[in-house]
Amino acid sequence: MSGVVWSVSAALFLLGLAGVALRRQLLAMFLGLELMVLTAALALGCTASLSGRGEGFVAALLVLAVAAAEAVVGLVLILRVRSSGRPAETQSLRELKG
Amino acid sequence: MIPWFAVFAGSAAVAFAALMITRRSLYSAAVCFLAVIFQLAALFYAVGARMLAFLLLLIYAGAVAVLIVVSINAAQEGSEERRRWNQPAFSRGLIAAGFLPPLLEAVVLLARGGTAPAQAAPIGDLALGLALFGPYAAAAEAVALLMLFAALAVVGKPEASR
Amino acid sequence: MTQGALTILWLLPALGGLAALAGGRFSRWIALAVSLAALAYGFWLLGPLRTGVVAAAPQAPAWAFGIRYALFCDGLSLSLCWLTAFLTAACVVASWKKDYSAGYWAAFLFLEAALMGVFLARDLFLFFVFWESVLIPMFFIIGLWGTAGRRHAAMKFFLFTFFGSIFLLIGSVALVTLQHSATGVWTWDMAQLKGPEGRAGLMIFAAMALGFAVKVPIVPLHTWLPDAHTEAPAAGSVMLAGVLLKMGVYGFLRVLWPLFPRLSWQMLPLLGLLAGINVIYGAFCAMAQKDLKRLIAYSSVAHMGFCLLGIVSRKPEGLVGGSLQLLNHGIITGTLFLLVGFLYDRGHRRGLGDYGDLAGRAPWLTFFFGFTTLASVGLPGLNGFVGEFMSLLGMARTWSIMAVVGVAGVTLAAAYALPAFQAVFWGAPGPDSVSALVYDLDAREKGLFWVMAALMLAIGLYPGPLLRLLEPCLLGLAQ
Amino acid sequence: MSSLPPAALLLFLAPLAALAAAFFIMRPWKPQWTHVPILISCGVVTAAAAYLAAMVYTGRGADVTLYTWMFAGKWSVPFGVRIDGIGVSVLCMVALVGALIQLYSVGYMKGDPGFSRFIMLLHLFYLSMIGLLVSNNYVQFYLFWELVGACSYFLIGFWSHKEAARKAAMQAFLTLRLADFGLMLAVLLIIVQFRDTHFALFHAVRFFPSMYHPLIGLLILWAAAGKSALFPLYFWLPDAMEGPTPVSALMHAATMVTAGIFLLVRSWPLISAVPGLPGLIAVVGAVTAIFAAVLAFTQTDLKRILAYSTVSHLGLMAFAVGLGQITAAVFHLVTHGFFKATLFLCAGNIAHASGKSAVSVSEVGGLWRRMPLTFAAFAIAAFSLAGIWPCAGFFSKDAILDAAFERGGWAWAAGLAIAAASAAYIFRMLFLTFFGPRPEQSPARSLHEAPPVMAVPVAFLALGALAVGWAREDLVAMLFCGRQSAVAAPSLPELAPKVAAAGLGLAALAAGVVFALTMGAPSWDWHWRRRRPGLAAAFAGDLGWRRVVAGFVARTLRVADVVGRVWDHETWDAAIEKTATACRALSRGGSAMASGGLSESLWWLMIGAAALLAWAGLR
Amino acid sequence: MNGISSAFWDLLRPQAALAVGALAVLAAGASRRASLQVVKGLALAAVVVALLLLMTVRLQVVCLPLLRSDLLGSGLQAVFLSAAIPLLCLMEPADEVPPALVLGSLIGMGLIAVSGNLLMLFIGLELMSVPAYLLVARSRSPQALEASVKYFFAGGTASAIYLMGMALHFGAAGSLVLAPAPGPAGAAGLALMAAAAFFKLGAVPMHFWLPDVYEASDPELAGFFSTGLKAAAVLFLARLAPMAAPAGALVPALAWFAVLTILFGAVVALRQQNLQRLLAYSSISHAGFMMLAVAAWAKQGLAAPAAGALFFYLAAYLFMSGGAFLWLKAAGVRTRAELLGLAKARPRDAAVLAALLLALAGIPPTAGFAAKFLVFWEAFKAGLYAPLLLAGLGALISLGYYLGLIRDMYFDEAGPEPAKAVGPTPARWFALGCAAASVLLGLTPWLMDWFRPGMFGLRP
Repeated sequence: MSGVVWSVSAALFLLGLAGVALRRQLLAMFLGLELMVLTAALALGCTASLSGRGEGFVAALLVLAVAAAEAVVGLVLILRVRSSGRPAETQSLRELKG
Repeated sequence: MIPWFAVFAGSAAVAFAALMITRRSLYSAAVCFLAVIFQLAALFYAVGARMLAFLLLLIYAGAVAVLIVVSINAAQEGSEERRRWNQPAFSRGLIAAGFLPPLLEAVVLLARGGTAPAQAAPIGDLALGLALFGPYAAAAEAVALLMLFAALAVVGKPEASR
Repeated sequence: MTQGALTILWLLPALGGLAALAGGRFSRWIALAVSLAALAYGFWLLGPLRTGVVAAAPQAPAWAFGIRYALFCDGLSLSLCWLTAFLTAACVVASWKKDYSAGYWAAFLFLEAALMGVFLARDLFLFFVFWESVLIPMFFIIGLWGTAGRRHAAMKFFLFTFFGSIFLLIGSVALVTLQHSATGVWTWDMAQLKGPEGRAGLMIFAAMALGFAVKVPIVPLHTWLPDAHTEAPAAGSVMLAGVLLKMGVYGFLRVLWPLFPRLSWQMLPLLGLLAGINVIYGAFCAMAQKDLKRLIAYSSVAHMGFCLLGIVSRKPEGLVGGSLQLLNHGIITGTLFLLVGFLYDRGHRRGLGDYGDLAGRAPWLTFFFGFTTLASVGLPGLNGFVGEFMSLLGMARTWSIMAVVGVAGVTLAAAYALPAFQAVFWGAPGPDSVSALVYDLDAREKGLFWVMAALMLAIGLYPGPLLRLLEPCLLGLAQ
Repeated sequence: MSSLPPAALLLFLAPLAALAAAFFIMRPWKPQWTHVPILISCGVVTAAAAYLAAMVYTGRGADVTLYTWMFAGKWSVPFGVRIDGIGVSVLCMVALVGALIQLYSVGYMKGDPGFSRFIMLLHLFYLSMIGLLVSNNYVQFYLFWELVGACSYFLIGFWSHKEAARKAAMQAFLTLRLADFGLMLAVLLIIVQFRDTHFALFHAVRFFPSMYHPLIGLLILWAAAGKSALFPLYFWLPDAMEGPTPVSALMHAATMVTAGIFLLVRSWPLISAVPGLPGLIAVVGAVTAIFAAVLAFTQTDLKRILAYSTVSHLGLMAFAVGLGQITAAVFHLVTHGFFKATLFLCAGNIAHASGKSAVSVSEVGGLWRRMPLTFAAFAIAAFSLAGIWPCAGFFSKDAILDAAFERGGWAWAAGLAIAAASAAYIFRMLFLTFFGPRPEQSPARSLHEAPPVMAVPVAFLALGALAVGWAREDLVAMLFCGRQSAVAAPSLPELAPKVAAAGLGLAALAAGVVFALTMGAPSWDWHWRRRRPGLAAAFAGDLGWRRVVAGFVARTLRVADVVGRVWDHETWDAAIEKTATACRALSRGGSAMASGGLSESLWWLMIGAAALLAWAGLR
Repeated sequence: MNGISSAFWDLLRPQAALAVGALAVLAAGASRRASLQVVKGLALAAVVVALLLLMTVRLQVVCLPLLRSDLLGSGLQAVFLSAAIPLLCLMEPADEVPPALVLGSLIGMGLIAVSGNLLMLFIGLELMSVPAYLLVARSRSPQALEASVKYFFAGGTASAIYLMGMALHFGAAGSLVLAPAPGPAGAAGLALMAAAAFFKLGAVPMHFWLPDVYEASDPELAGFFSTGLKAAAVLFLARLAPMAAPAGALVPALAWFAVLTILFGAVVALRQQNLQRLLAYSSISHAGFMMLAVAAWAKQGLAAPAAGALFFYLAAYLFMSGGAFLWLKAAGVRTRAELLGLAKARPRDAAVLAALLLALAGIPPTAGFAAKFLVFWEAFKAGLYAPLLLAGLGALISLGYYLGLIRDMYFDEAGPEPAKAVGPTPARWFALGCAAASVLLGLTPWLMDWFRPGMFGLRP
């Protein structure tokens, strides 16, 4: 069972990473980001329940809560980018460089 | 013996995740994201962490995913993406595919009388609650504060756009 | 001589510097007063030194990591402090007429304070702090009041010396740590430190020697010198050549020789060879220069080669001769740079071809420049010869081939110094020469040079008192 | 014996006092009177020298240390005075000749703007020469040796507006420095070898040759060759004639150039201990003498003839030392001082009268009528130089010829050749200058006899050139009393009549031949120059030796340029500067990496995490 | 409150004060009556109270599933609390939110300081970062939003990587306490967590967010980031260091990343024209030195003097870098071209910046030198010879731009557009204070004695 859990979480983590790194739209990257955090929560929760230690559950739960908070901030920022007239893509965020 | 239920849920999650990052349109990505959440909840359930499965669905599917869909909608007005959403053929199929696996799982669970196929002993939900407000109170408090400050993101207009 | 007495010696110019900063119009008077006071105090210290109270035990408690504020003073340190004080006073007097801002005078006093600190420090960490603090005032002196290429020269000077002092820092840290692992005591006191044997000792010796070599300068690491000397203001070049170069050789004498007695003696072939190269390379480079200040700068490289020859030989004559040559070179090159400075004030040019036939227009300037050039060339009877002869004698008794190279260096000295003198003061004025602008020295400048000339003649003919002062502290290092 | 005779102190104090008075009082107050204190000091010094000579003559020398000059550890160098036979005899000549020449120079330099500077420099040279003669150890000797070199630089280059004078001064000083390389190294090796540099040490003790010994001897020869213009390093002396004539007379005839020979005589115990060295000195001396005599014969400028004649006679003295006859060498040194100074001063009179600093042979002729006194003095000195009987030169040159005769073989032949050649060129000069003007010559109208202040010193010196020879026995006696030398220098050989006859005969023969050549109808002297200009040019260029020297100087400057400009500035310094530009290029590359893209920064984040994972996995 | 023991309260008193302060600030702001000055005053009071309470935290090691405190933790807590003081004084917030966010970020840093558990560390990290994203978004520069989005995404990814590391660690060790986890999974977990720590510090391959954020945010905020956030990031790394399975396993990686960071930061800063971006790269270079100090500390088995060196470096860095940013605010200078010939126009300002730059460069009489010296010494004691030499080279390269700025100010004539605007006077006083501290602190590096080296006992 833990083999399945770990392989799923590894796959999902890598997909999340790919999503963040490859996609151009900010929202798609954001989805990738959320996916990575969910995967971590998954790994924590499943390992906890398989190994019988309660600490993992608390961690998983709190991670979900933190992910939710992060989501709020992320979406607000992305919408601000959109409301300032620029398309919500990485190309529009190129001014700071050097 | 192979935990078929967990394997099915896991592979579905991976499939939808892959689909999510490859879809060009954001709406379909959001739908796939929802599907992934369901499968993760199923996986939690398979492993015996019923409370987590339930909380995941409650927090994520309920709040965050909706927020994401609304944001995608807000971020796309006037673009050609919105027009494509109206063509039923394409996205409706996706929605159907998205919700088929949870339906099947629900049927299996009901058939098995609500217990997870794997025989892992579920951790008491009471223990989780006690831990949250016992030794881990500081962490819970901190997360609450974090939620508060995250909410401040919405308050007030940034100087730049004024 | 209590710690307090020694602290005054470097604290006086430091506070003087602060006062000069705030002094505004009076800062040049403050600078003059403080530098003369420091000189007088330096001479007064001769009394306690002579009565045998060489180094009072440092009272400061052992603060963290064994670093303590400890000073000490013996013949060598005191004479170098005299040199610093004397040259600073000379610089103040020399740049009296120029309308420099308060910062200029303060920078010189801070420089003097830092240099005094270097020569008095007994604690290796304190030595390093003073060693690096010298860079800041010098950086500003070259950069703010230098000539055209001052910006580049100031940066090059600072970076070069900083490169050296990184190795010095790592070397001293290694030394102290290995000393701790050997004896279990954290101490940075030069008297108690002993260099480790074997490969580690060699590495530390090499690192610290590199740090000092940049300052001496030993040839491959010397390229900062011509630029810094050429671009610095006249008084800046005096301090740069007069005292800053001495810190390197002082480092060898005070830190490396006592800490690595056997290893430094084994390193004789390499160090002797480097010193010989310094002499010959410096002489040939000087011959090729077209700019008067660059020529004097390269001549300093050659002269420091002589000091090194003496000190590396580890014979009493060599050590005392090398140390005496430090003072002599300070006075001679200091005077030369002052003279070139006055020439530059009048003609605003430094090229050899830019002047010509000044003998008629400025007889006193010609007389003093000729006199100092002869001293620089090592004419017996003037102070240049005494130091060089004793250094070469020391080396002759250790490694005679290097003595032959040294004597060849003495001969080459004439080959670059006199053509320069002749091109500027005797030669026929070229088409674009500015000799017309040159007028003779005024009373202040003549007085300054009479003091210098008297010193050169006195040390040249009767070096007894200085030798008696230097000898006791150096005999311990002889092999 | 150890008490310091007050006269010795006077030798130093009088000139110092005079110089101080001149520099600080007379120069600002009344520059044209600066010669007064100087001449007084000359008188005092001459008197002191005479007193010391008398003292040494009666057998009382002195070797006293005034104070310790340099010291470190066990080694120390004193500053002292040594009055012994050799020193005093040369001292007398130098003091007297120097005084007379300084008196002469007062007249000669009367109108010159740098009059006071000249007088003081000349007196400083006078002081350093005297110091050299009475110093009692090698280091102090080296001090005065270098001081003399420095004074010669400033005196040769006195008329600094003249390009030739400047070049000659620089050449002279650098050649002397090259020679001093030898002496300084020799002194260092002596200290390393014997731990002490007193001359007394070398005279008293009989020592065995050691490892450094031959090297010390050779270096001393190299130094003497430089200072006394022996063969390899003689070329600076003829050019030094650019200086005013008193300078040429005092320094480049009578005193400074003899310092080299004096060094050889002083270090004779050292030299004699080295097996082959005296022979080498003899050969060098002979070669120089003959070579210079031939060149003297072909010169056209008066002073350059005398310069080459000085080189020739210095070669002769070295030849005498080489043969072991240091007494003969010293005797010849003294007599040469007198007659060569006379010749130079006569040339000076002629130049002064004609108003030009350099007088060539074609501008004189038949002067015996207009300048009788100068003619008389010149004739006496010429006879003395040629070694004709009544004059001093005969006795000293004859002594050397006797020594050569005893050695026999090549030495005897060389001696005769030198005698003949020197007679030849001096008589040529005598005839061309004073006898009937040749058609090619065009003497200046204004030539007249020199004023008394210049004529009197010339007369005295001519008298000296005549009489000094007769004081032969007294001089020999003086050489042997005072500080006895362990290495007994042989006394003067008896005047063998046969040798004297041979010498006189040759001289007379040479005079006749030269008279025929110069005064004869087809003025041979000018004739061969027109017909063979190439040969004339060769002789003018010292038979190619000047090209060799010029080549050496050029090569040194080229090496300096390569080291200074190419190595140091263009490669090494540029390399260090390039590190700075390399840093800036790296910096441009580094900041370009930050392309501002969000995805790129995430990629880098993943690469970093992967690297750390690899590291954890690897270990 | 039965579950929460008294020790629990001992450690969290400063954080509690900050939380109350934050709520008070929000309440005051919401009531529309209180002016912005009052709001800032309240926030400042909260920070001061937190600092005072910090003194009362008993410095012994208290071990709960979540919390643990030691001297280094409370020492650095003092550093980033005092780093916030100039920020709160000088910031001109549009409304009451930024002060609250600052307090929030401080709470996060406080949690990192006292956390003994990986989960607590993560929550502290997030609580520190989220307000930081928003603070950057609220800065006045036109690119503020862009910087904050970049910061958010990079920070989010780093947190996700940290979480994955934590999960791996939990899989291997079975508990989230800061203890080494056996096996390859533990090592992989630690590697990922270290990657997140490197990101927060701005170590080189993961540093690209830092220059953009520092350039876009207001000077005083960038100052707070460079001192406060960096101190917390170092603390975060210091918490991870003892978790290497065989003691000091992480050290070689840490040392070589440190060297890479020092050299890269120093070299790239040479050509920067925007002063805040230049100071950003210089802070990256200094982060390298701090990483070297942590490596030396870990290599010597968490020896106290090394911890002392790390603390002193951050304390000195607080004054140097914080002072430099505050100077930019005070002098109203943005680009390097404006600095040309400043010494003649404004000698006092130029002198203050010169002192700060000399301190940053590490020239002897200044605190910068004492800090670098202690790090050099610890690195040598830890046997990191090659990294030490390269760090020295980095210091030499960093001279290029520190002295370059001084050269521009003193040795050049005024450029085409000399600096005209002058910032608020309190900023000038803060900058002067920082300059004085960074010089005087150098003269008495022996301040360490006051910390009684033995005190830095950090047992895992």
